[in-house]
Amino acid sequence: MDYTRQEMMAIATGREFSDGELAIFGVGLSMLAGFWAQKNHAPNLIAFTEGGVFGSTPVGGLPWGIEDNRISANATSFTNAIDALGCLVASGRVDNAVIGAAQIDKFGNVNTTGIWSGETPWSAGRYVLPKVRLNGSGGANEISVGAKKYVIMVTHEKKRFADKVDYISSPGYLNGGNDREKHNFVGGGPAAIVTTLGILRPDPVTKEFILDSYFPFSSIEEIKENTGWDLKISPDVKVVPEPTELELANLREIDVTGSLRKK
Amino acid sequence: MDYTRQEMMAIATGREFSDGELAIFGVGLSMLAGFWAQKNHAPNLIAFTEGGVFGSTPVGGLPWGIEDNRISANATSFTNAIDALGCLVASGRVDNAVIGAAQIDKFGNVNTTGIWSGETPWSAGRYVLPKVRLNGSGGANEISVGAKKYVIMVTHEKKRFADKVDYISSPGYLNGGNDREKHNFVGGGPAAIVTTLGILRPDPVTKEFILDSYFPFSSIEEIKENTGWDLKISPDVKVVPEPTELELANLREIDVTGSLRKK
Amino acid sequence: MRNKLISMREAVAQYTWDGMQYAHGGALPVGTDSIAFGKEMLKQGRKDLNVISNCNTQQTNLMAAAGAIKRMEVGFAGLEVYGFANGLKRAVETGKTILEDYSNGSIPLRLLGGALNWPFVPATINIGSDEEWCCADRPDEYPCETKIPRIKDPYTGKECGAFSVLKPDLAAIHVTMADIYGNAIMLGTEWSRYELSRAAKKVVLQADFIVDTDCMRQYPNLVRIPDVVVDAVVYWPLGAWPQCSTGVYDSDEKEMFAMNAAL
Amino acid sequence: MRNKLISMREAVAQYTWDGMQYAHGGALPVGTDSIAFGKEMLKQGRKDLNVISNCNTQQTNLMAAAGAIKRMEVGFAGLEVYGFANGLKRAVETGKTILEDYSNGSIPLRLLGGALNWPFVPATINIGSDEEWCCADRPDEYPCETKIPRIKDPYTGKECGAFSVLKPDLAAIHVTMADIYGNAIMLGTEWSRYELSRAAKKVVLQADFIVDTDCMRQYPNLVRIPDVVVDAVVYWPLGAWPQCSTGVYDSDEKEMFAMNAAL
Repeated sequence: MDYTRQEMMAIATGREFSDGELAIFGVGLSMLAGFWAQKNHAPNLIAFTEGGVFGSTPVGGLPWGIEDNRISANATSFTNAIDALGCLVASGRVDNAVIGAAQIDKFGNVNTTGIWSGETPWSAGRYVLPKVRLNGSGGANEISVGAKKYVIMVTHEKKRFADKVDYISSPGYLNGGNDREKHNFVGGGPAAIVTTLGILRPDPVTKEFILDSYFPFSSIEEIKENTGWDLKISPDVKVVPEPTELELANLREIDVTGSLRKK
Repeated sequence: MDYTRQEMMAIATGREFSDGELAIFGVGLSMLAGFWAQKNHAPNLIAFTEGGVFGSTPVGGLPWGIEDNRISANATSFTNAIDALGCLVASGRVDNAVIGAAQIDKFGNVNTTGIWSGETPWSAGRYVLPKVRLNGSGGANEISVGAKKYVIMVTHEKKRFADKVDYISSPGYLNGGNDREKHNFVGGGPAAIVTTLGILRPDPVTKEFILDSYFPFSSIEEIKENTGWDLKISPDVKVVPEPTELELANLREIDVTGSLRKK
Repeated sequence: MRNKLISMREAVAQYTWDGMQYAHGGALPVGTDSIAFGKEMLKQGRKDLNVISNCNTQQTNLMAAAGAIKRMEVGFAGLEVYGFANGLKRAVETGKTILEDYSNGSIPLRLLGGALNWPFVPATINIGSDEEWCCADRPDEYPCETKIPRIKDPYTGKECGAFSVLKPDLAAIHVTMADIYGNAIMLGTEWSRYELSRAAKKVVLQADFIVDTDCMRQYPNLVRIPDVVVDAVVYWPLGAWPQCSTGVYDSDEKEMFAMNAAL
Repeated sequence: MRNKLISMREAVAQYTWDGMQYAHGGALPVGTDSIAFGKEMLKQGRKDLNVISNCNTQQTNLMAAAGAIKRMEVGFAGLEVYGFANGLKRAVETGKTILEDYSNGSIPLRLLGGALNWPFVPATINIGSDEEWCCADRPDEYPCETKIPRIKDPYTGKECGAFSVLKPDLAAIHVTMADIYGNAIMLGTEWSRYELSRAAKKVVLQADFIVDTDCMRQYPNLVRIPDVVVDAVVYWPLGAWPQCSTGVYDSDEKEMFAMNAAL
């Protein structure tokens, strides 16, 4: 079948969502995955944006931002950031969500703030400027702290899958095990890392992410090569089922501008 | 001139308000006093209610509540309790206000919660039920804590002017002097007690309320007799100017139902 | 999205039980409140209720008179210009109902704290007065250290209070109009209904009008209660009677007095 | 009530100064923001700005590129699907702008805390990650104990954080429509503009449309910014360009990319 790696990633992410869940999506790939799930297998998946835009589906193409007219035109309710990110997300009400990552470590800690290239901002005992400044947390910190579970979407490259992230923008399992408990986070932590090559899931005890399954076009070797730590492989590692014709047709109806079909 | 004690009290209260002030009024007498000030001498007095009703003037008679259609019909904005009582009142933004009292002491502490008839709820070392349960604080606690200054309106009777109130619902100067500072209140405390007989104001240092002036139909003796503590008299105590014809005419236009004219 | 429109009888049977923590909304004592819902609760014999009430209304006045309220937390216990709430007043004076006093500004902040799943809410109000020192739940302790405990502001070292947060089992909220999914518009002051709709574990709306979802899409900014926080919708025209529903009907003066006189 | 309509030039001359704490509003990076106001600030040569930005937008991207921002507190620093904000990114990487990271949910809560004049805001988010431990203002301290200090919840004994509150010198807020007194309607997500309008010491509105106050009286529930919190109103059609003003114009894709490419 003819599909792109981006399409496989979006579908694999969307499969993580179940009917009836309350979910929050960001813009771009994450929103496509979410609206695909709603169309494909979860008609009662309820989604809103961190701006407090409720009841809408995108019209006229993928929104450039989660507040623009493409996502606002047919909303049933507009509220605000404290409502969406505070009362619904940080409070622990949201069932599922998607966040992105520029860098990620084996405990699912996410960096979207800056790249210090091996150094950390403070490691030298003195602050150093970031080599590359990124976008910061946005609403991902609230999701990582509050959502019952969430998916991290990230391009599978060695530089992104770091032994230790330069900066923790959104906490995963921190140092692993029960380390989240120290901070009384209400949310359950990341349930999956969906990459361009496969799916990682946390060990139930250590919370270290291990390879759960890989995409038909990938392999265990390719994934290990592109991971910056010694990735463990699940004893029952499997191949992710490739998109069905219906899944793909549904995705392409959502992705009207074909943004995921660029190879 | 023919005017009632209630009218004198309303006018004396209204005279405490200046043009350009941001003010909050309750229902009833307090609202009449406020809207009278706006009509009479303070056209830019800006008033809102604790429900967050902005920009309105009563239509069809005195409102039964600060949220009913008589005060809501011509509003420019409706918000909420946190906005009105939190962001505007407790925050310290409001210049002036009026609250009522069932019982008051010489430091301007107000009881609107209950009457224990000399006992306090806890004085016997055991809780006792109130003889008379009253309405509680409402929004007066926020005003007493946050408003830059405020006026307390109260019927001048000995049982109401107590040496010590049974319950402090809205703190005045507590035990006097700088006692408010212990609680970091942002507001300045009560500026005047306007009664059915005259006006009391706090000593600038001790914060004990003393007789500042009395109404033309009253006297120092009558006021002292009706006060439950040994009321001090200001060295320059004076008679409150009686309502002018214009003041009275303006008040009667506001008090369309004549509620203040019942003797 | 599920059709949530059910009958009043069903809503009360399904969402209420004896001894529950019940909150009603509730725009001030004379305003829009879920009076019809409360009457049905009494018809179905609910008792031992633990009521969260920003303000008393005729609903809680009736419930208290009927002996159904064991305990109630309140900001204001009266009926504004309609006077004292006779039913509630007598229940408190005879010890049948324990009344825990806060103020009109602190109850909504405690609901906001519940909505945000905060551990506590900073208190700059209610402290320094008997709302802090006198605790109906622990009446023999005075001053009570546990009702609004003191905490230190880490920035200045100064003290403030810490309110406990509110997460009622159920909020029955009166709204002007709702659709069958639970999107709702409140005309007039929201008072604390917005916060309440996010703080409560379950939410039932009682609406004067049921409208099509397309109406909600016309003014999404008016839809301050989105369907995602609502469990059930009941159609009950004039449901706030004898109180007012802002923009629709005013309070019924004759019935307000007659009802209170009978309680 | 005073006519507050003034020219853009006058507004910037009167309400801004070098080194001030300036906040812009600001519905997410692509949405409605007071871009025109920011451009006029640059025209008048404002510099050394301390900016409070829930999210970066093209306004702060331009200001940073022009070297006018000394320090900025932010929840998100990008331009959503339009990518990284080049001007801001380079200013941070070269050390010209100090960027203090929070998240999209914590900035509005800190504004709410400022609006309520709280000493601090309880933090259940941003803790346990480098938003807590890494402080741009004190970069050599790690972990930083003073950016989000820990406090103990008096109810459970567990720890949470304490955010500092925000009270910017000025908020320049884009609204869809305003009257000459400052009553304003925002269509689309409010994001944190409601909280910002109460937290800032001075508020200037930039409106796409000026309407009569009678329009405000038609839907007072839409008027979430009442005149009492507003100091000046500027009429500037298309003032959010090249970003969108929800319900009026969408973001200008070509200009968004071109502008960012030029910065």
